[in-house]
Amino acid sequence: MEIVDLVPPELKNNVIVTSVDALFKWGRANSIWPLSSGLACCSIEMMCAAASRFDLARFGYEVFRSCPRQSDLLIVAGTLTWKMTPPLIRLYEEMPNPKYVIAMGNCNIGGGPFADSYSVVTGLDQIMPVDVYLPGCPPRPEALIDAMLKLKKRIQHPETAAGSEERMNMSRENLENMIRPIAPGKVE
Amino acid sequence: MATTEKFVLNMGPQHPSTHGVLQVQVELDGENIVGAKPVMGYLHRGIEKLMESRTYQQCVPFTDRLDYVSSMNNNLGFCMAVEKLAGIEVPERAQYIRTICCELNRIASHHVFIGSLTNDLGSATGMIYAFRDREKILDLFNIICGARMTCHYIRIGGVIADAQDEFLQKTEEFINYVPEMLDEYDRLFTGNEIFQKRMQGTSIISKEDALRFGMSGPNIRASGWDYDIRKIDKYGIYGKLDFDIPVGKTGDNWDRYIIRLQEIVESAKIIRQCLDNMPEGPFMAKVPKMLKPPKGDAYHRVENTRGELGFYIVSDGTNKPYRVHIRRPSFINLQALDHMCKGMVLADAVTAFATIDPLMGEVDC
Amino acid sequence: MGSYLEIKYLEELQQQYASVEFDSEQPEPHIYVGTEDLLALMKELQENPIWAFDRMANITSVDYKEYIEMVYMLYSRRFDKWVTVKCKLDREKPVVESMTQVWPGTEFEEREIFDLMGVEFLHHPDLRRILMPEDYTAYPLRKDFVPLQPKIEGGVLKWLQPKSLS
Amino acid sequence: MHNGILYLAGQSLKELMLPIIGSELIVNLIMTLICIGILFMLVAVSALVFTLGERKVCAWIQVRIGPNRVGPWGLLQSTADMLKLLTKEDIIPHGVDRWMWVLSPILIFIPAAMVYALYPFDDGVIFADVNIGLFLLIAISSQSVLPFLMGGYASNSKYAMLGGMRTVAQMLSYEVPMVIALMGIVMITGSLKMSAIVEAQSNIWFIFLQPIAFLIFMVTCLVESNRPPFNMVEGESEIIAGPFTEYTGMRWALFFLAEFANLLSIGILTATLFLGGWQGPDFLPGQLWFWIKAFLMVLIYQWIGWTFPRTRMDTILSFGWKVLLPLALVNLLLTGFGIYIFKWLL
Repeated sequence: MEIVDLVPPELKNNVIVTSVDALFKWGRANSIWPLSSGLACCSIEMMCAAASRFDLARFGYEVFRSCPRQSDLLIVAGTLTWKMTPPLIRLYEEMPNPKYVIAMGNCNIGGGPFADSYSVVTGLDQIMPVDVYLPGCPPRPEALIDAMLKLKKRIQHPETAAGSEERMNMSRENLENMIRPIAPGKVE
Repeated sequence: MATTEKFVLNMGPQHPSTHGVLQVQVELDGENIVGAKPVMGYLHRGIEKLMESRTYQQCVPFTDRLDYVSSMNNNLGFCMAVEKLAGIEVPERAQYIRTICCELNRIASHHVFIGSLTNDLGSATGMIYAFRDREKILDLFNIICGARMTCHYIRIGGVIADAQDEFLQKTEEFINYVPEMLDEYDRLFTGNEIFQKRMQGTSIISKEDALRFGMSGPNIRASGWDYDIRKIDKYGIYGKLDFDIPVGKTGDNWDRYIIRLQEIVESAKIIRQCLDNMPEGPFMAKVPKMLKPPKGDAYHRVENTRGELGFYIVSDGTNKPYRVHIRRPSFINLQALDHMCKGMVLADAVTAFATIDPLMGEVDC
Repeated sequence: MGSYLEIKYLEELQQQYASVEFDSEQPEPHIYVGTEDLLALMKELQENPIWAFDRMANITSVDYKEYIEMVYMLYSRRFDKWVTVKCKLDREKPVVESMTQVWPGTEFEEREIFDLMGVEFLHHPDLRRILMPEDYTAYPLRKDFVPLQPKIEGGVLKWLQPKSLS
Repeated sequence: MHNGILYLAGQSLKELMLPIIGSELIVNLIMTLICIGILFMLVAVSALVFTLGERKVCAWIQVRIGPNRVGPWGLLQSTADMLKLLTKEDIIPHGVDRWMWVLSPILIFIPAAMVYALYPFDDGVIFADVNIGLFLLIAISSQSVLPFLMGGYASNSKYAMLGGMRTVAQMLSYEVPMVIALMGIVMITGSLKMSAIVEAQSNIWFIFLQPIAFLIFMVTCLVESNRPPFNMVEGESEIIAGPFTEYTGMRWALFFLAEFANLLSIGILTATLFLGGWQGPDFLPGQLWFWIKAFLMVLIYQWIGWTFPRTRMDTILSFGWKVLLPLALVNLLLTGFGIYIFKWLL
């Protein structure tokens, strides 16, 4: 959601509104805090990206929060199995908006080498909207940095990735059906 | 007498200290642990089933993804099992290169162990230092096969490419760097009072218990058994090499950590001997493109970083294995987790997860 | 690998247990045993000092379409010897004694075999599915396995029966 | 009379306003408001600076570079973070104790900012130079225990509950040795007034007179402000984010701000109580000396934090009660004897 969407239509092109919007986008794009959640092989490369050689910190993205409530980015690093899917959806749900997802590794893009397995999800975008696809098995840390910079570009200039909106909406609808509804006022 | 209520704390599958997607249901009484039940399967990809529909050569990349931080050792285990089944003789140079790569990978894997252990103990700096040194080994793999983690370098019958002079030279440089590296670790955490205090005397596995749980690898050696497949089976060229097996005394977290540090030294020793005695010759045996081993079954075990890794392959005479079973060391080691956590406090449970060193790719297979 | 076992010991075993057959031609001797003698044989192999098989190196099961075969690989650290024990099970209703009574460290492996191959173990302390979700009904490692269809509804994973291959 | 630069600036501002406004009461009121504004600015700016500073220091210790892309040398990094946190969705989970949950982050920020009123930044520059200064300071800062427990309890999460309980346990037990260690200073100074404590160090700093108390104070400071190696509150590898586990966006940012306000706070406190505050050789103004000392102490605290592993809960408590408390008492006894002997010698 952008600030521009919140204001009445006649103010949409107002210079103050657009400037504030641009400022907030700048803030979001430069401070993406990933959730330190790793599923498999790719998570080791994710850790390498944060370590001293590749140093994700240079871009301000090194604050790996261990709690989904305080993170902005879910890097799904590694093979996603059906058994892991409900917890992962729950993690995604716990993250506050605006939130982003990077599908790291071939397994998350289309199943990778395990595509014909009985327990592997063939493609993360069946479950949740994916912002950036990062191929590789596993992708190198440089590639992860590149993916995060692509994400930055996407946050600052959403119009550059307009083509994928339809696909994102499809996954959002899927997600709506999958999440656990919480009845108001009822405590589990 | 006042009684308190017990409560179950669910750690994982997403938890910063559970090394991937291990879920542990910890039953707590205050901060004291009454029981810890591991729940796994969140990374079960069905590799054993998938291998049944691939040719033997195509199976090797799957083994990379079993224990993904020591992929060379996994490649070796599978390839040696197939070689045993099909009766393939591996050239000597290939065996030397294999040994160098496996031992390098053992060091790299212990780096991940040290990194995740120190990170779980709350010192992120330790992790960064361990990963910095691990990069040096990954660079070597990058030179020799072009991949950093999932190498797929050891193939059935040998290795896929010869070791270049650059690789051998840089390996030697790395081996010379090892004492300096360990010295730095000593100053940063091994010598740290807090670090020692948290590790010593916690999560003890006695000698009998280690055998009872069927543990292997550094975990059983920390409990006092000198059980190392490299020495017992003398597979490959390990019979010709001179190295020691570090053995612990008490079997606590501290021993499990120190043993891994000592293993780094031993691995460096092995690599140096291999570099000195490297023979010339072919690096790949003549293996038919369509490999059809005779009917029968074979079991071969190697000393993986985490313990005894075994491959049981049944062949029905076609080019695809009829059944592959993998004896995964961390899967079996994980049985001791409940025993290790009982009676400890919550902070020690985290240390126990780290020192038992499970890797979920291998546990769940 | 370990050296050969002495044939006379194996012959003694054969006299003791009716269902034991052995094959010493293999690189590691194979012992074939019926389900009724399995537990007693294993106890004998572990406890008798002439064997001293103190490690259960590997447990697995193979689906041979007509029957399911349990494969136990024992290793003796003292004598550096190997033996493979095989036991045929009925494919429709595979039931076998749990080895946790002899080697407690086989608990997870037997749960895995129960999970993936569908072999039931008697006297197992905690026989549940370990790798697949609890409500999974098929056994993936069987040769006639057809994968179930996963479906997530309301945050709960459900497995639907596969569509018939028409 | 006082001669700090800030003090003189304040006085001249006062003299400038007095003829314009006329009433001294109103001028004093305006001056007070300005001071409050400056203090809040200080807390907010210090939090911004220290988030970046912490990441840079951490990066240097870990042989990395640290943030350097956002703005020159990464200076705008924390601004971007704050902007982002401002615009995050505000989630109130089901089952929380709403009032407590909402109040907790606000309440935690108040004591963290309030103690700044008691710090002598320069000669005569102190917002409230009350004669029970040190006592008030400890009283205020110990109030920060409650919001942790509130947040932990109200979140209705097991991790948050554990974190809250841990915080309370460790902070309560370390107040005792801290107070007793500071008692030595009070005995030497003969006053609880903060400015008097600084004045008393014009000849010799208390770090030389009270070395044991200094060490005890450093340890207790780390515990009280939940810095590593005593960051049980946020022991990521065990209890995720402790009492803040369920907080998002700006609410969590308040915890974050309070944490960094506390970091600067312990730096200032150590500099004031043991390193002579704003006092120093004349070639630099007192204000500068003050900040140099405070930042040096902050750097040392960060250094300790980034090289040590985390301690265990039971070890912390037993260390506090069994080692630090007797040590502080012994220090108190020695100080008493020392003062007696000193007087007798004179």
